[in-house]
Amino acid sequence: MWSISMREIKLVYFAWVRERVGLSEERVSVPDEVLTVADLAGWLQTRGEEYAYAFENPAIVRAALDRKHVKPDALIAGASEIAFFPPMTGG
Amino acid sequence: MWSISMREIKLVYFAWVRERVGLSEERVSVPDEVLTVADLAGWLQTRGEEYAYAFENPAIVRAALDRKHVKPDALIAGASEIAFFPPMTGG
Amino acid sequence: MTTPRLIIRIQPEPFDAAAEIEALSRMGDDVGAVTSFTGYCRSEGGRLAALELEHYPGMAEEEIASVVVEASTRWSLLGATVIHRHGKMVPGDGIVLVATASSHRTASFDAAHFIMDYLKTRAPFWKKEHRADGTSGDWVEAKAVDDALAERWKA
Amino acid sequence: MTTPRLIIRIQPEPFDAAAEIEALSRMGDDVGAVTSFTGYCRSEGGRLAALELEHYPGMAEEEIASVVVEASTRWSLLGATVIHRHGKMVPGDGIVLVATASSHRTASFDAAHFIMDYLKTRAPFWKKEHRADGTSGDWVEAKAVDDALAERWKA
Repeated sequence: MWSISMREIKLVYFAWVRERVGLSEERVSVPDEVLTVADLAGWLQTRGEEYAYAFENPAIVRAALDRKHVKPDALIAGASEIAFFPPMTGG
Repeated sequence: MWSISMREIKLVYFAWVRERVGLSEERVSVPDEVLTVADLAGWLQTRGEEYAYAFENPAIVRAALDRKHVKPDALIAGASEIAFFPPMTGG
Repeated sequence: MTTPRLIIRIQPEPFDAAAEIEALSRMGDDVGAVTSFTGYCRSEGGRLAALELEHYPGMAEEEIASVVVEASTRWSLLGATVIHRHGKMVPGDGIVLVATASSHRTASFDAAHFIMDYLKTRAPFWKKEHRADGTSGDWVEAKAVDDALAERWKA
Repeated sequence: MTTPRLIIRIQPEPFDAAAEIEALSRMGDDVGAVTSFTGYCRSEGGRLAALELEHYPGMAEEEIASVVVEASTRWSLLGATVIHRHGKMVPGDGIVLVATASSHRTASFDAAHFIMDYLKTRAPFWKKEHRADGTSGDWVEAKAVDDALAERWKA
């Protein structure tokens, strides 16, 4: 047996990621082995069909750590707010 | 002896070409052997010191035939109005 | 280089593009050029009744500020104003305004174009369509061409 | 392609840039982008009291029209307005306005920039300086960089 250490992180969702997840924000406890943004998206996919749908094509979901754009391989350690959203269509 | 055939042409001048020539427009009789814009500028240079001054550096004086930009080698035959002016500085 | 006057606003209210452009042009006797770009909500031939713009508060301001500051380091600007609306807009409504002032024309043209191209791909805004037939439409899809247009400025 | 609405005016009177931009944006629900450029008379740090613009009547209109028509064949425009003043202008006065409307942003940006770059080197206007100390100044010299900027569009 081994114990899983967890951290609590604030997640925010926008546009169709928000609609599919069904939440605009939540606080989640993330296992320690979730190191990167890609790990986090993969772990979220396992949390239910809403998440599986929102992250079905993780390559097109963008992320921001503490309001800065990041790539999937960015480490999430130390971030207090992680956002997931589709490619931007402003302007 | 040979006779010189002449044509009458309207010339218009702008900006410092106008100031140097001392006229904004004139009608001149141009000898037949004046074929191109460059010939015309060269012939004008011989018409007095105002003209010599205006055309002292013919490479920088621009020309238009009937209100269309032309190069120095453009033939003047058929033109009813020929303009000389410095490079443009509008906008 | 004098520090340019930078104005960045994210707001639900309509903006007065004319007044913003006028304010930039009145910044002093060294303003020789003002370029402005306004993006409007379109009906797409009558297909759309409205667009709804969602944004990420805080990050939207920060990303636009960083794009504007980068523009002001690349070009000699006297001022720049960027206003981006969120919420529901109908065809004809202004969505975004980018206006730049400089002494010479190239700086204001290039800076305004750069800001718009970068804003398109970096500012966290998303458009949802509301169809003219009353049904809720799709989220507008991002265009690959917009990424390519932003990449151009890295050359 | 619909025929764009083209407005070209050469006039001694001041123009209302805001009203012209507004008119372009009100051309219909397919206007998604309006880019405007306004060039102003500058004091050059207090050195100049005024600029006097001389032009070649007739040719000025024709050259600007030909530049605008060329722009409308290269980009999909819904409308374009070009106003160029002549006569005496003081610092802060608008000298030239170029505004373009299109469905998508790149067309209006590029067309406005192209029109300005071409207008600079092709439209028969000449600026004479009036110095702040009351003396008559020089004719403004054309810049080689302006030719280079116009050449760029041939690529």
